[in-house]
Amino acid sequence: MAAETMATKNMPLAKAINESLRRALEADPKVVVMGEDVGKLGGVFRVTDGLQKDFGESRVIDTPLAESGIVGTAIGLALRGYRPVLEIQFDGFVFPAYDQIVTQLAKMHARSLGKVKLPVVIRIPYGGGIGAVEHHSESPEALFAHVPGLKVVSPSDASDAYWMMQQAIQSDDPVIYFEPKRRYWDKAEVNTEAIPDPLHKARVVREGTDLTLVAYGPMVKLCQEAAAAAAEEGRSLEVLDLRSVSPLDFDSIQTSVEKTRRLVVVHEAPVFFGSGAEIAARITERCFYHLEAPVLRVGGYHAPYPPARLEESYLPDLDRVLDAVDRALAY
Amino acid sequence: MAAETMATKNMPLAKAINESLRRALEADPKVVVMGEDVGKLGGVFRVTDGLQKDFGESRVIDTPLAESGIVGTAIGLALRGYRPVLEIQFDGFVFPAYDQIVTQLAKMHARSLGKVKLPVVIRIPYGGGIGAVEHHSESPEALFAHVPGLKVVSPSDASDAYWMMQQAIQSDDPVIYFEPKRRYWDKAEVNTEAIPDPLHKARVVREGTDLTLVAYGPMVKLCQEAAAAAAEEGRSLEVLDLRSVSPLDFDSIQTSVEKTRRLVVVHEAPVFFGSGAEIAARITERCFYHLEAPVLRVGGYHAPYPPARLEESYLPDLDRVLDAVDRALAY
Amino acid sequence: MTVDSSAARKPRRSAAGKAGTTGTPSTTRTAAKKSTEPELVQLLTPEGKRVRIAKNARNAKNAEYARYVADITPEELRGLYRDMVLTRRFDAEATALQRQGELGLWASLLGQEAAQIGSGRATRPDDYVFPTYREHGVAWCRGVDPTKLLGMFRGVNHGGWDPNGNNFHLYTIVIGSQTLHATGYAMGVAMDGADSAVIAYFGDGASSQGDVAESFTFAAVYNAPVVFFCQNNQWAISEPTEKQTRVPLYQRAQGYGFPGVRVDGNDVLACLAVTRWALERARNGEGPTLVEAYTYRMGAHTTSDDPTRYRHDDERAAWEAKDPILRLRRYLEASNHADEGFFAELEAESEALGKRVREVVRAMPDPDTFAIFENVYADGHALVDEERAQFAAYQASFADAEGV
Amino acid sequence: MTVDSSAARKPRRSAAGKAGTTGTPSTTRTAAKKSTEPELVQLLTPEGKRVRIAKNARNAKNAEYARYVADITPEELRGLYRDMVLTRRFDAEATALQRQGELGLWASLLGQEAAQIGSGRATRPDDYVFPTYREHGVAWCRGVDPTKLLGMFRGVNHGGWDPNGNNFHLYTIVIGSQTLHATGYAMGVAMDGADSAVIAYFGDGASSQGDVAESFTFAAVYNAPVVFFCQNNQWAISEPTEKQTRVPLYQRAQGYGFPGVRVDGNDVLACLAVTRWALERARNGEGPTLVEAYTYRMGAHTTSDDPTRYRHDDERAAWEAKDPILRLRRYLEASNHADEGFFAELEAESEALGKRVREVVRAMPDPDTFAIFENVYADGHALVDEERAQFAAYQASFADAEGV
Ligand SMILES: Cc1ncc(C[n+]2csc(CCOP(=O)(O)OP(=O)(O)O)c2C)c(N)n1
Ligand SMILES: Cc1ncc(C[n+]2csc(CCOP(=O)(O)OP(=O)(O)O)c2C)c(N)n1
Ligand SMILES: [Mg+2]
Ligand SMILES: [Mg+2]
Repeated sequence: MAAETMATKNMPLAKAINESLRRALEADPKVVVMGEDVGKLGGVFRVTDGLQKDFGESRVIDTPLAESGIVGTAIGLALRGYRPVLEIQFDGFVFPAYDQIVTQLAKMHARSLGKVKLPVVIRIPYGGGIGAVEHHSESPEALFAHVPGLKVVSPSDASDAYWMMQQAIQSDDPVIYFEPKRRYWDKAEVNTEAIPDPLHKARVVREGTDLTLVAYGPMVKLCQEAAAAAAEEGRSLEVLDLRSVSPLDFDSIQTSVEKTRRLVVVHEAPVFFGSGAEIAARITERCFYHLEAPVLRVGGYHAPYPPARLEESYLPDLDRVLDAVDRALAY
Repeated sequence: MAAETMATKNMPLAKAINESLRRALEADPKVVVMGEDVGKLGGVFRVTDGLQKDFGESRVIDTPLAESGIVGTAIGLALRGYRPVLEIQFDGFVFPAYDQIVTQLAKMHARSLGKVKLPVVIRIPYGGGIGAVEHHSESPEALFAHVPGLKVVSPSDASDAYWMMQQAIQSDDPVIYFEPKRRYWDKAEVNTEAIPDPLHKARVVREGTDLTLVAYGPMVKLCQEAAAAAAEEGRSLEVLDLRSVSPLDFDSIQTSVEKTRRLVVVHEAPVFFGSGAEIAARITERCFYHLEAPVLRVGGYHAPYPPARLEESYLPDLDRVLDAVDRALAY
Repeated sequence: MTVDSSAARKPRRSAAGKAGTTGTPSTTRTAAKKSTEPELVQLLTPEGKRVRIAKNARNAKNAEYARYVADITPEELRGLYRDMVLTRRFDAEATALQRQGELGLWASLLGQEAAQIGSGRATRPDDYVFPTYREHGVAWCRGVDPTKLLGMFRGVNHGGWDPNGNNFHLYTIVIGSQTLHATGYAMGVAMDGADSAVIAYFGDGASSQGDVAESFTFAAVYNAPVVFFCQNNQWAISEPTEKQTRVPLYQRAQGYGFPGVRVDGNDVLACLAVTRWALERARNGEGPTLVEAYTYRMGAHTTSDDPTRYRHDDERAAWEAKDPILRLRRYLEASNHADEGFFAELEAESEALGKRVREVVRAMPDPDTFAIFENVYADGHALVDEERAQFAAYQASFADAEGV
Repeated sequence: MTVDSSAARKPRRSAAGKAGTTGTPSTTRTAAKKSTEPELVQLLTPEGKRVRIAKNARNAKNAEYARYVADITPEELRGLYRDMVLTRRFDAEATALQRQGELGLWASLLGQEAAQIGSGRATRPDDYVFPTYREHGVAWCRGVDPTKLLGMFRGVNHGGWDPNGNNFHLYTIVIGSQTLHATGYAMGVAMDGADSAVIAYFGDGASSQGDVAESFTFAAVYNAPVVFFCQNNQWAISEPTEKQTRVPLYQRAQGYGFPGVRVDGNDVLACLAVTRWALERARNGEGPTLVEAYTYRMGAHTTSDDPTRYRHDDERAAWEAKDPILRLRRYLEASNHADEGFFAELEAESEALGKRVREVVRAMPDPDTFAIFENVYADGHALVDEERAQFAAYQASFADAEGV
């Protein structure tokens, strides 16, 4: 473990976002935080804990219970020069706001021929694995990545969570920031004086030679575990943390696949029309002569996210990832 | 041309849907048609022309201007035993209803462990090519196909339009029925006594040996034209009309690709995270050793649908399809 | 500043925040009523006294509704009491089961028993109910086995009862959605020429959702036989009702063209009366009504919530004085409508219910994993079939491996 | 039947469809007002006479607003007249250009000139306007070059002016969305401590959208300085206003806690006065106001529409008698506020405007095809860059081919 410098702190992912929001609120009076229960309560996951106390009710705003209203008024605030950071309480509750996101937020910069900019960040805790009730465990990122005008990112650890939030807020584009809720409590070193990677660049989190595993958000840790397990069987897996779903860093994936010649994509969202499809299609096109096996995908089934007692069977796990690895290596 | 029997009529695609709705309204008192301007006006494309006159205001219902309300109340009507057929006026206006579609309509059958069924059809005129203003030319089918619980279909000609509407209404599942608005005026023979193909089965509309073109809705005609043009250059293209986007008939695509060994997918929607991605990913997996070239995709760019004067450049056209064919054949 | 107050808006000319200082009210202008002490329909005081129905100004409103419970019998009153006690007991048991790890979550109705039992008992079997996720008392009135409510909180299903079994729809988690389903269902009832009515429950927080507004519009335009029953329990998780509206919620209806009424949500008699009235309106073809039951969520939002972060204990204490069960007990006792035997018997029944709930929940099996693939579609879907088969093969591969 | 009438609901006990027959109204119950002849603010009669501001019952309301235009000068009146005439002329020119194939579509404001000019002229330069797609008259008041409005209807862009150039946002096609943008913008104005105001335009049809309701809620809760200006032109394409509401739309505001007022939308003076009042309220920190301008869409919904399918000519004829331009002209003439020279000069100006519009539109170039890839993102996006490059190569391949 690196020694903690003044700028380096060990903290959970949720706290890293909190610190990042705090820094943004301090640095720029135009940054405002909005959402349901983000104020006194500090959010149901406490990601905004203490912010209203320190920055006041006009900077950290408890909104009416209306997601379309949250995004719609944030667009207006952005037009006025503000930089709103919105919280959608859970993945399954972003849909009332979908119209404002898709028809307004995503398109207004283009509609205005570049005259207006909408630097709006939408934070969405997403994914399963926490034993929650319906609508609290979904992974809707593909539904945003397909929409031109939006950027979609998802950090996998506290350090990225901190820095990617800084970058998302600084971006002049709307950014959908998916937070891997089951990793909220995972700790990592955060260096608040580091020079971060570009927001949309993938990162090799483990080097390997036999096969590439790509993932983002909550599945990165799983892929690292899978790579560790495979290593015990003498297989060298490379793990790529995509970090960004739109744009996708195809160059980095290509570089890796040209080396390993095999690719498995892992995400929680249903496989059908999911991120894995786009990655498989494009990487197959880019690396047609390099691939020894088809790109395989591990993800959710084409079924509504199941009740909690079934989520272990629904979600990709170590066995399912390793099974896909085996199948890819068998080609 | 087949001689017109009593059951066979030549009619435009829009009229075929109108006739199909009429038949359904006649056959089943539980069928109701709902939407903005579907009554006296008969819809902005006249697809419901004359229906309110003949079936009354309680069967063909002009609704308030609120898409979430339309879908939400239709769910309630379906729970009461009705079979609502909804019209969304244009593709770009389905998003206010997206929450009701994704979180309620798609999931309620599963949520109730099969106890309730929601036979709701949502008609959406979609796609470009008619020189319209913003939000009137989009192709959002991928945003529905990714959602478990929904079925997504799109006819390409009048006969399919007629029969697929019959089948969609008879289905006990919610069906998103995408109507290729720029083909509304294209005529074809409709045999109202035929035995139709299954709703979710693709159809070979032109046989060929060198490469397979797959499309649905408005792009089928374009692919047929491309195949005809290619034939003049001595290339034999097979054209598959998918008809259904969820489920996708991978078996039929596979059968074709095992023969032709090359595949190009064409749709109007943006390529990124579009149908082509899913088709490319799965067909590459299924036909890994058969494919001589990567699956290529022709579709919209990752940009909001442009103003009308630019749509020709945005949309797949003969040249772009043939260019992709050339590239695939060059492998 | 706009968000909390307008005092910071310096350049403003007149006193900020004071509504109505520009110009004067008029007939065409609809001025906002100030929300002070809520003016509500009450038939039973917190002390358990029947409100006099003399037609003086203050009580005139009560008289109109009082006739809907004028002939209520002691037995019926004991029935309401029993409903509330058993509901509360069930609720407490569920909370305990969550603490013990038997449930993943629980949304307690503590404090809202009168609103739920009063309204629920006003419904007829052929009426249809669309609840939120907290209507355990209404479910009780509809005859839904309470243990069925626990499946979704245990995580074994998303709703474990047949909605058509008791005309009680599944709990809906996406706030406000069900008000549109209720409205559509009510449109269908009217199209069928039936004289059933529909009742949609929602919360004070939900009142802000566009779907709820759209349901008001559809219900009004189609004159649908639906009662919108808003339990204003003062809180939407951590947000007080002032974050949703600046006037009493029942007034919302007026702008949509149907009546709204505020009732003491801790007074089971008043809730019964007002809901009967609203349902009768629906049956009579008079269309929708909004009922705001003014009540209080005495517990946490759910077992995941920590209300001490956002509200003071004394608030709860004040509401405890208005406890809906205590209130009716006082009345029953004072009027000699119930004797000690009744209370003792109920206590025993209550214990038995608790025991049964515990036993059923602890025995509740996990669903078969293949349930993931069931009921996704009514008519099937090729991909689901394919994935089910793959899953089976994958599962089998472990069995094989273990079998070796 | 529910959808058209409730007469078919046989089992109902009492007379169907009659509101309020169950029970009697009371103080807590908010009864629906019946929509009969609209009661509206009017300062200029259809015959062009100033309404007497005597404080009798019928006219009391007018008096309150009259003071907002009490000191209006003949020059200002001529200015309003000129605005309306030029706007109508521009609109007619655009309709003609659509017929000639120069535009793909046009949404005419014919008949709504007074509502737009009256309200538009009430705004200050620092105010911000969020229009729908029909606010050509408001755009005119804001100083937006009218030819800029035509780009989106010609299909060369989705909005061709800089919203911040004149504080006039782009036209919004998704019905109702802009009311939330306006509300958010107004929240920002208040947060800045500025005394500007915001005005959001929307139609009678739009009033049904959940977004509009949510904007009312946000505006009320945050006391945002925004005026909701609803042009009730009686139609949402083919649907009459009764398909959206059963009470007058201005009453909607009351349930959200702010005032609503109905104004004669064909009376430019009344629109000016009422909007000034509402904007003043906003500036004074008194929060939102709903103004319903009761007017009529005299033309088709758009050039694609055929109103003969759903409405009678005599309806239009009746509204022609209330023509906003004629009305002011009569007043100007009767009061000698304008002479023939003025009208003649205006006619010439009108002609010149028409000519300029024609010329500009005909010369309006198609955008460069690469514009597809521009402004998708402010900070760029790798995929857009890649696709742009591929597109360029693809385009170049034709040039090469042709070059050979
Ligand atoms: C669309 C949506 N947004 C957010 C949530 C998260 N959420 C669950 S309950 C709740 C508060 C609801 O308050 P209220 O309507 O007053 O009902 P109560 O819980 O008080 O009974 C919120 C914000 C949700 N379930 N659905
Ligand atoms: C969300 C949405 N649904 C449907 C439409 C199609 N549409 C365009 S204008 C219109 C009617 C609008 O009526 P109203 O709000 O009264 O405005 P008006 O056109 O009368 O000015 C409809 C249904 C749309 N643009 N947006
Ligand atoms: Mg509440
Ligand atoms: Mg209108």
